Order: sequence, then structure tokens, then C-alpha cells
Amino acid sequence: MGEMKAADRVTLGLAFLRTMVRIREFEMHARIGYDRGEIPGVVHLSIGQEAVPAGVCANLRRDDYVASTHRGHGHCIAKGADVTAMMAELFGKTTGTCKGKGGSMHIADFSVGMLGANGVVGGGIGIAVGAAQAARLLHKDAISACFFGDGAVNRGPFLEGLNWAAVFNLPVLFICEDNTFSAFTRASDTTAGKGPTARAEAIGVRALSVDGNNVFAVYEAARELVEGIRAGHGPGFLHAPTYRLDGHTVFDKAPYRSNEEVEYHRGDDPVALLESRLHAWGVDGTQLDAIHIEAREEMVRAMEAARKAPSPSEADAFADVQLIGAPR
Amino acid sequence: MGEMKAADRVTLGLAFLRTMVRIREFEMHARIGYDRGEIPGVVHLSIGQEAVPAGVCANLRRDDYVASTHRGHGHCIAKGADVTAMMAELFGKTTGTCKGKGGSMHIADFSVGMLGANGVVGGGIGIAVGAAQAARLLHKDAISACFFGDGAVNRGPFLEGLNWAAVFNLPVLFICEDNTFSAFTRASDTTAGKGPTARAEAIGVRALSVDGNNVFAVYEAARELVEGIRAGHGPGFLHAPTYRLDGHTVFDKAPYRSNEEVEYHRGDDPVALLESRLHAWGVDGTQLDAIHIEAREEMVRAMEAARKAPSPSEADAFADVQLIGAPR
Amino acid sequence: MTGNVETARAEATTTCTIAEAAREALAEEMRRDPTVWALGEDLAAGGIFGAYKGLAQEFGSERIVSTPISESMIMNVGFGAALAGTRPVVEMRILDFALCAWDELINQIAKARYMFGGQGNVPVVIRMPQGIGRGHQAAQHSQSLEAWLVHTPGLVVLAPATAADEKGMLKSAIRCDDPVAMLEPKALFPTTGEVPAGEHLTPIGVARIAREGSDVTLVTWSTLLPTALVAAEKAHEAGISVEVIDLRSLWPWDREAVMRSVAKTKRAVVAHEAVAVGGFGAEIAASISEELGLRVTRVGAPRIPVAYAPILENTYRVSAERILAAIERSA
Amino acid sequence: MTGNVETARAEATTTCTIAEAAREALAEEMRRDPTVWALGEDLAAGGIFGAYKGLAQEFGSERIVSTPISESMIMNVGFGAALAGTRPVVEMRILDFALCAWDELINQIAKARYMFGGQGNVPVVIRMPQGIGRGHQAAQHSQSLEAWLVHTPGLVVLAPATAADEKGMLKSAIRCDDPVAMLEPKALFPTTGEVPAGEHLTPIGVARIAREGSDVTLVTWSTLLPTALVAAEKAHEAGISVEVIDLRSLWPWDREAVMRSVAKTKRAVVAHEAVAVGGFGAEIAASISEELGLRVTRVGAPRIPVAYAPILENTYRVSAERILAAIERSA
Ligand SMILES: Cc1ncc(C[n+]2csc(CCOP(=O)(O)OP(=O)(O)O)c2C)c(N)n1
Ligand SMILES: Cc1ncc(C[n+]2csc(CCOP(=O)(O)OP(=O)(O)O)c2C)c(N)n1
Ligand SMILES: [Mg+2]
Ligand SMILES: [Mg+2]
Repeated sequence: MGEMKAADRVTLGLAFLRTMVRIREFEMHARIGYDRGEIPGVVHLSIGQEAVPAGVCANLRRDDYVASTHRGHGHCIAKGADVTAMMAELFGKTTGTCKGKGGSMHIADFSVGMLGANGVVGGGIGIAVGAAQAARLLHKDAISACFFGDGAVNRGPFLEGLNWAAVFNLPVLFICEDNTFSAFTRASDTTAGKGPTARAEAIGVRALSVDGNNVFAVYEAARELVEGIRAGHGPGFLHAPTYRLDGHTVFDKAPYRSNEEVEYHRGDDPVALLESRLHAWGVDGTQLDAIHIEAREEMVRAMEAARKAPSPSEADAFADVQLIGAPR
Repeated sequence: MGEMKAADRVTLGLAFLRTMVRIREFEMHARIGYDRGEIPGVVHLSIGQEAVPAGVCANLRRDDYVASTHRGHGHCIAKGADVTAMMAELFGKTTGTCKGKGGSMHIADFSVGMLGANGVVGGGIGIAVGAAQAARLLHKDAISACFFGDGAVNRGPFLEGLNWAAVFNLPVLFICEDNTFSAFTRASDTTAGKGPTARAEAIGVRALSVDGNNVFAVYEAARELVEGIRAGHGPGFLHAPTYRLDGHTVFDKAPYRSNEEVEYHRGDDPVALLESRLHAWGVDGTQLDAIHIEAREEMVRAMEAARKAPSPSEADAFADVQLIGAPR
Repeated sequence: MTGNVETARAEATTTCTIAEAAREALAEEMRRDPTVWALGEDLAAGGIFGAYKGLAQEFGSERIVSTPISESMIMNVGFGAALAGTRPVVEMRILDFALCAWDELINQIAKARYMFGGQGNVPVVIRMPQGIGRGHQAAQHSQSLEAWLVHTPGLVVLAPATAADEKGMLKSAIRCDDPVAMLEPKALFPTTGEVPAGEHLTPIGVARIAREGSDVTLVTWSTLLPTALVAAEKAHEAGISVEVIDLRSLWPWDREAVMRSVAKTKRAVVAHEAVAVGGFGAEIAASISEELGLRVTRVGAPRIPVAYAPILENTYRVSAERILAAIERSA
Repeated sequence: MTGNVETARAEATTTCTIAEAAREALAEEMRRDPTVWALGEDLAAGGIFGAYKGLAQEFGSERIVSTPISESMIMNVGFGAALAGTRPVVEMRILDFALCAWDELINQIAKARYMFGGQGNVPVVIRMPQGIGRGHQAAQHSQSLEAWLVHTPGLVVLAPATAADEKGMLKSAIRCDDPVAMLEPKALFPTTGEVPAGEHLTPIGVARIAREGSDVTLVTWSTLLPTALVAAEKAHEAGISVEVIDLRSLWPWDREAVMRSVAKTKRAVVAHEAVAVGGFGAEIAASISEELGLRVTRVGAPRIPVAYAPILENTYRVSAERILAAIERSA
């Protein structure tokens, strides 16, 4: 950040804040929707982790690809997916990104290169690698970014995907969004060795580790990697430790950790950290408040639209299965 | 080797040679059996790689476990499996280790802890890890050894198995028998990064790399790792580069490499290297010849026995499927 | 062998959920046999359906093993540990994730006894709760794939639908020397039922007559049982007496019990939650047709993935109305 | 649609092996469409059946990609690359290894179009040569699992048995916008057949009458076709006229052609190499029974793994004698 002009860093910080607050507000509203029974399905929230998608995706273009996880709202929003369609998807409506067929775990928006959340841990890795290989074949200069959790580093696709991207020198940015837990288990209890970065390096992928709650740090590290990737130097890997402030799902009360622990980590809330930084840089409170209010209003509108949107009909269940050999 | 007494190293070397020559002779005879049509199924030979099983298994007890690969004759023999039953298995006879049901790719001999060759690359890794976990649960002090090829380091189970063994501090020795090729492809073309040892270390497994054609070196490195494993320090990893002198299978003519390359590597034939070393240590040629002759005679007898052994009957096909719900 | 013999033996019963019955079964077997242990994700936290609640406290982390998210290892470690003298209970969380370990289940576990010429047994239980759950989790969390497992030589396949059978079948599975695919009825985990007090084992391969009847035989299993019973009741109101067979053991399946009932009723319906095309219902229907020359009416899901929105999910679901229509249509 | 319409169009033919037909098909499609590419192990060396011979030389290593031994990546890279605008041909070497990528095939590829609400197509072909090969490679290298794939919503499933169909179906598969499971007849790769010269596409969903007959309909596919034709000839010698339907497209399958034939012959046999229990034959049999009220005789392998020793392997194998016996027994 040293070289950046004060005005620029404020502009950038405000853009980050807008993205992060939109993600947070989307999820707060999704939680409300779930609690009220308007959202029928299980939702995984990424509250506390917003700096990672915001910092990473600020380096991506619209034609770049992203593959995501079961906890993918932030990745979608940061990549530019339409929150109205996303909220409608959570409501299971025809106006949803997936016409109500996917729900939170399968939100996708191909129009902005979002190739899908994913219900399988590690399931997005191959998709991102494949999209990168396709881009090369089609002589496009798009790159792929692939988000996954700390739990995914213990699944086979982590090894296979990183090795593959390195062997074929593909333009892929792998991001391990390490939120300290994999479901109800502390990631450190199930991951041996020197951690994700060391694993990536050993497999031949250039890797950086960065404070995942500091959006500027995430941005800078991702930028460094993305520059290398766009320059044709092959894949990069970013390890971003952060903390999942909510439960694993909306109904997980997280008895496996103490309230003190959670409170401690609230002190590192990336939104609050960014705001105090902006504050220190002279941005005044009303400007910050405006961002919150705007985001909240956007989400209220999205909820309203989702509420009013038409539900699918039974016949819709038979559409989109396949072109040849579909039922009915 | 520095500390070992001259007499001891000769004794050890002769034991290694016996094992290595038995492996080689077994496979030379298997090739003859295949060429003659007496052995019906495809066979993968490990000619040129014998130092690895010989050096590793010299550190194992009968009650230790071994899991192997499609190229497993050497691992079986070095672990003490009965070559007569092995040869009968290749012939598909009832006296085979698996009553003719498995063939070369599934030879197993539970009586010596050999938990099976394996038709799936990387398939043995979980078996070895599981056997080690069972041993701990049963308060046995047995360890597991798991052989796999250089190709397996790019499959998911490599990551999952090493991480698992490290997380649970299990007594497993992983051995990557790196014979330069995975089927018709050069391993170096498909494996990125700093190689198997670096991968293992990053996952938290203590790792050594050693000349896989030097049986004493393999033995010493495996011993060091096995001592740590038996002392309860968790898993170890041994990378043993060597060279597959024959084709991938008995009918692969290996057009993907030059004759010069193969001839070059014949200079590192582990059997020849060991013999010249023994020679230098004063063992005379007749003693070495005797080992060859004995092994050859043993394999001729095994072939003869296999030839004479009864073939299974059709009814045998229905046995051993399962205890409950078997057909007929 | 005939249906529900084992329930006759029971004198007292207790009421509990299917998840509790599962926990009891595992706890009892672990107390009885020190070689029984369980491995899977989040087991120390009690598992996602509460079926392991408190077990880590009682048995310790060496026997209730909370694993990394490494399905292929969970499965194959269970396999290796079975070969090496223990009786592992492999928890896959839900069936859908078991596809990440499908090679290990199908290529290794199911075939091992055969490939190795019967050298050893493979006493491993693979728990794969299946079907549409309660959380509207869409296509990757809702499959029913019993047909695949029945088609796989080497496997025993169980699909309990009641608390009593959950307990009795899990215990039988743990004592079984073959690999057992235990397809637990995910959506029914919180439902309660009577479980015979004391040692309770459900025999493998024996169907249960869930309701006696004389006009039509309805063969079903797993999550569809309660729906089938509702349909049978409605049919009863419409004057059709339906015999409901809870097949519960899918391999081996109780051919004798099914044929006996159908020989009596002369009309057969088979209903399951899974996709109808290529479902296990086709095997039952083909068998009945072969043996008794009768036309069987099959009910199952359309050949579509499970969607998220409840109305779409319901379109996939086999309803009591659809079963009833099949009962009426059967001839 | 009726059977073998497409062969009528062909004027000249050439003779080649099934492996050569496969290579030709891929080469032609790659020449036609620069977005077509192939990925799998050892492709630069021509593949293990020679079906990629020379293609790396013609198309380069960016389009004929020799991959690491990473099945789950091979499959999922194919998936991602299909979403991103290319038409990948995923080579699994043999079906059995595809089980290492089963999550990717079943949970990702098959369901993607649906889960994502039809946002995009998934034009990927997954080549999985299946069945007992020529090398006596035992249980982990010999499975036939078409029943599983037919049971999976979202997939098209093809199973050619001749050189003409290998070529015509692979080309149709590559042009198909759905994911296609291409179950190639492993044991038949070296056998030769006539292939229509010039552009040759086999329509998906259309069965082929491989032999006309009037007494019994024999439905079969893939590796069992030549055996079925032998059985039909023997039946002919015994005075029974057998109509042999090469189903070749398993999903969608040509219900109309099958029903038309069975309605004519009133006797039906279905025969496949796969295990009979839970095989796709059960679906065909159940469908015929439902639609025409006829008892169908099924022939398939016993529910055992494939063994190594030839005599044991043969016990698994469906022979012409067994099919003939079924023909005689059918009624
Ligand atoms: C292959 C697979 N195994 C298990 C699950 C169940 N599951 C869903 S989320 C989750 C935890 C994932 O942890 P992590 O990768 O750290 O992501 P996070 O939830 O923390 O974002 C698990 C085990 C799954 N979806 N897929
Ligand atoms: C999962 C899987 N993929 C592919 C194969 C086919 N195959 C058999 S051996 C082999 C090469 C293995 O190479 P490596 O691990 O180095 O062992 P080596 O043959 O050199 O002993 C391949 C690809 C297989 N058996 N299993
Ligand atoms: Mg996490
Ligand atoms: Mg190798």
C-alpha cells in the first residue's frame, strides 16, 4: 500500500467496503429469510470472511471465471452476480439464478463467469482448472479463480488440481479461504504438516499467505499472483486465514467452540477493521453509514422482489434436465 | 554402512541378493509363462526395481502389513509370500494364493501380512493406513508398509493417505517406487513441483530420498524411517528412484523411449550393482551363481507345480463372493 | 423364513427416534466388541444427525474417530482396518458424498473377498443415509442409489425404515462378516418408533409385513414406508385391502415373502423414492413377472435430479396419491 | 423413428476395426470443430487400445492432452472446460477407473444443467470402455455398469457394438450438447466391420434391427451383440426365428422399436454382459411386462465379480448357449 496515493487507497477501500457490506447484508437478510421460513433450504453464511472474496475479486475481470463452494454468496457477489436473482434463488423462485433448482449451494451466474457454488467440498477445483484450460484452447486471456475452504486441502482434488494446473501451466488462482473450521471440526485437528501454502509450494504452485481479515493485504497478494498468472507464469495459490463468525449452517449453534473465542475473533471482523482504517484515513462516519444503508436497502428490495416472484410450477421440474432423453 | 562389520555386510548383501534374484527369476519365468500362453493374464514386471522391495522388506516383520500395486510380485516375494502359490495364481489354478480368482494384479497372502497387489493406482494407500490404524486399536505393535509408483503421487489418495497417517500419527511407511514411467508416459511430464519427497514433507510426513538401485541405501533409509515409526513418531516416506527395464506390461514394446536410454539404465541394474559390490567384498562368483541357480530352480519347480495344479471348476466361480446373499 | 419373526420375541419396548436407535445400536456393539469402531467427519461432535451423540465421550477418540474431509481415505481405511482384524463402521455423512469414495467401495471393498480367493472377511459397515432430507439441499444431497449397490456383487444392502429396524439392522450389519451398505432413511432420522428392549437383532434377508392385506401387494422400503402406509390406509378407505411389505433387506431380498404375498393377492405394486428408470423396483417387477407371470406397477421418481424449491422437490417425490393411483391401476 | 435408417443412406463403405473407427470419428470431429479436444492418460502414446493413434501428431499436445493419473481431475476438468465453451472428450481408459471420478460424473456433470437452471450446456463425452477385456484382468478391470448410468438423470448413455456405430455414435456424442456416457465395447475394439464412407452419424435414441425375425425378440447391446447373433443363428437352425435388436442407445432407449418387435413376436429375451440382478435388462423386462403384459426372459451375468482364471471368467460370461437356452425357454 505504501506507494498508493492517499486518495486512491480511500477510493479502493470504499469499493472494498461496498462489496463486503453488500455480502454481509445479503447474508444477514438470508438469515432472516431462513428464520422466517421464507427461505426453505439450508444456508451457509460467510459472515466474518468477506475480505477474501472482496480482495481477490477486485483483481478479476468480468470474463474471468470463478468456481466456488457451499459457502459461496460472497464469491458470487464479489464477482458481480446479481443479488436480486441470488436472493430469489434462495427463495426458490423462477427468477432465481437457477430458477429455484439449485438454491444456495448451487448459485451460478454464467453471465459473469460464476461457474457455480458447489455442494461437494473440493468440487470447484477441477471446474476452475478446466475453465482455464478451455480459455487457453479458445485463445482467450481469461483466468480462473477457485475458492475453497481449509477442509478441502485434505481432499484428493486439491492435490490433483494444483498438480494439473502446474503441469499445464494454466492460469488459475487457487484461494484457500481458511475460516478455522471445517463444519464442526477445527481444521487444525485434521490437517497435518506445514499448512496449505507449503503443500501448494511442494506441488509447484507459487503460494502466498496473507491475513484474510485485511482486505488490502488480500488484494495486494492476489494482485501479485494474478499479475504472474496473466503474464503466463502458471498458477498461483493464496492462503487467507480468517474466522467463521457464525455457525456452519444457519441452524448450527456451534457448541464446539466457546463464546469467548468467538468474541475474541469479532475483534478482527474485517468490515470493522476496514472501517476503522478508512476512518483513520479521514473518511467520515456518514459516508460509511451510507454504504451500509444502501446495501441494506438493496437487500430489502431483493427480499421483496424474491417474495413477489413467481414460484416454479410442477412442470418446471421436468425442464433443464437434458436436451436429449428428458422426461415427458 | 560405515559401522557395519565386513562379515555382516556380506551376510546382509547375500540375503538381499537372494531376495532380488528370486524376484527377478520369478518374473523372468512369469514372462516365459505368458509368452507360452500358460499364464493367461496380463503381467506387469518389475525387472530393474528389485532393490526397493528387498531393501525395505528386510526391515519388516512377518506380522507387519504390506499393501502393494499392479506391479507387486517383488513386494510379495520380499514380504515372504510363497512363490509356488504366487506362480499358481498367475496360472489361474486352485492352488494359487487367490485360488485363481485374482491373478497377478490381486496376489495377496494374508498369512504374511500381504494385503494385496492392487489394480487401481493408489488403491493400496488407504489399505495400509487402515491396517496400521487397526493394529493400534488392537494394541499390536505391527506397522504397515505401502508401496506405490511415481504415478500414484498425482492421485488423491496420496494426499489423503499421508495427511491421515500424519494426523493420527500412525505407523506407516510409504514407499514411492519411482521407476521413471507411469505406463507409457514419463512421470516427469505429469508431476509438477519438487517431487514426492517435498510433497510428503509438506504434508507432515518425515521423508527421505535414496538411490533406489542401491539396495544397501534403500535398506538403511528404510531402517531409519522404520525405527522412527516403531518408536511411535508417526509415518515415514521413502522416495526410491529406479528404472523399469521392461515394458509397462509383458506386451508393451515401449516405443516411447529409446533403446539407448534403456541400455544406459541397464548399467544401474540393481542386481548387477549388488553383485559387483559383493564381488569387491570378496564373495566369489560361484557363490553368486549358486544363488541364481537356486532361484531359477525354485521358479522352475513353481512353474512345474503350477502347470500340474488343478484348474478351478465352474462351481468355484460362485464361491468366495460373500457369506450372506451369495449366488446359488 | 417368514416376515417379522423377531418382533414376536420382544416383550417390552421403548420409544425413540431412528437417530437414537442408531446410536444405541452402535454403542451396544462397541461395548460388546472392542474391535468395533467408527470413523467419519465430525463424529466427535455427534455426527450431523446426532447418531453419534456422546459416543466419543464414552469410547474415546481412538474408537470414535473424527476424520479429515477425505472420503476416499475414510472408506479405504475402513477397508484396510477390516482386513486387519477390526470391525469398522464407516460413516459417509450422506450417500452422495460416498461417490467420492466409490472406487474404494466398489473396486476394493465389494470385490476383496473374491479377488483374494476368500482369504479373509471384510466386516465393514458403510453408513450412507440416503434420499431427500429435511433441509431442501437439492441435487447433490438427496440421491437414492440402492439400485447401484444391489447390482454390485459382494455387498449386502440394508435399508431400514423404522427405529426398530435401524437398531436391529445396524447391529446385524456390525456383526456381519460381509461388507454391508447401510442405507439409512435420512428424512426419517427424527421420527420415533418402538424398539424392542434388550438385545434386538433384525435378521438380514427377511422382509417384514408392515400391514396385512389381501387385494394388492405393495413392496416398498426405506423413506417411502410411511408414505406407502398412508396410501394403503387410503386404499382401505376406498375398499382395497393392501398388503405392505417393508423389504428392508435389499440384498439379499426376501423373494419368498414377496412371491408368497403376490401369489395370494395377484396384484403387485413396487414403490421407492429413487428414480424409477433403472431402479431396484425394476428388478422386483421383472422377478415377479418372471416367476408369477404378473404385470407389476412401478412407482418411483421421474428421471430428474432433485431440485431445491419445495414444489420442484415434491414433483420428484413419490406421494401417497401417486402410490394410491398405482394401487388402483394395478391389475 | 425406426431402426437402421442411417445405414440406408450410405453408399460406399470401408472396413476397419472398432478402435480405428473411434480414431476416425474423433479426428473428423476435431478437424471440423476446433473446440473439440481430448484428455486422458497416455493419449500421446495413442491410448491403450490405439484409439488415439497419431492424433497427438496431428492436433498437438494442447488438444490431445496426456494427463497425470488423476481421474477425478480428468473428469472435472472436462466438466469445467465444457462449461467454458469447449467440447471435451474425456478418456477414462476403462470404465472401472471412472469410479475414481464418480462424484465428478454423477454429482457434477450429470446434474449441472439442472442445478444451474439450464444456464448452459455440458457438452462433454466421457469414454468408458467396459466389460471383460482380452487380457484376463479380473474384477477391477472388467465391469459393465450401464445400469447405473441409465439410472442417472442428466446423462445420455450410448453403447455401440459395431465399427459403424462406434464411429457414428462417437461423432453424434461429440456434437451432443448433453453429457454423454460412451460405453465402448472393450473386447470388440480389435474386431472389424463396415463403416459407411463419408460423414456418418448414428442417431441417438434409435435402435438397430441387427437381424430380422418373427418368433422371438432378443434385445441386446454392446459386447454381447456378436454372441447374440450366434445364438440367433443357432436358434434359426433349430427352427426359431429370432429378431435381434441392437439397442445401442441405452438412454434414451428406443422403446417404440422394442415394443413394435415384441408386439409382433410375442416373446422377448433381453441379454447383456452385466450382472443380471439390477441390470438394465430388468428395466427393459419390466417395461415390456408393463406395456405388453408379457413375461420377459432375462440373461446376464451371475451376481459375482469377474475372476481371473479363464474358466471362472467364462462362468461369469453370457454365452451363446445361455442365450439360446433363454430363447428356447421364453414364452
Ligand atoms: C466431499 C464432501 N464431504 C463432506 C461434505 C459435508 N460438508 C459440507 S461443508 C463441510 C465443511 C467444509 O469445510 P471447509 O472446506 O473448511 O469449508 P467451510 O465450510 O469452512 O467454508 C463438510 C464436511 C461435503 N459437502 N462434501
Ligand atoms: C486409478 C487408475 N488409473 C489408471 C490405471 C491404469 N494404469 C495401470 S498402471 C498405470 C501406471 C502407473 O504408474 P506408476 O504409479 O508409476 O506405477 P508403475 O506402473 O510405474 O509401477 C496406469 C495408468 C489404474 N490402474 N488405476
Ligand atoms: Mg473452513
Ligand atoms: Mg512408475
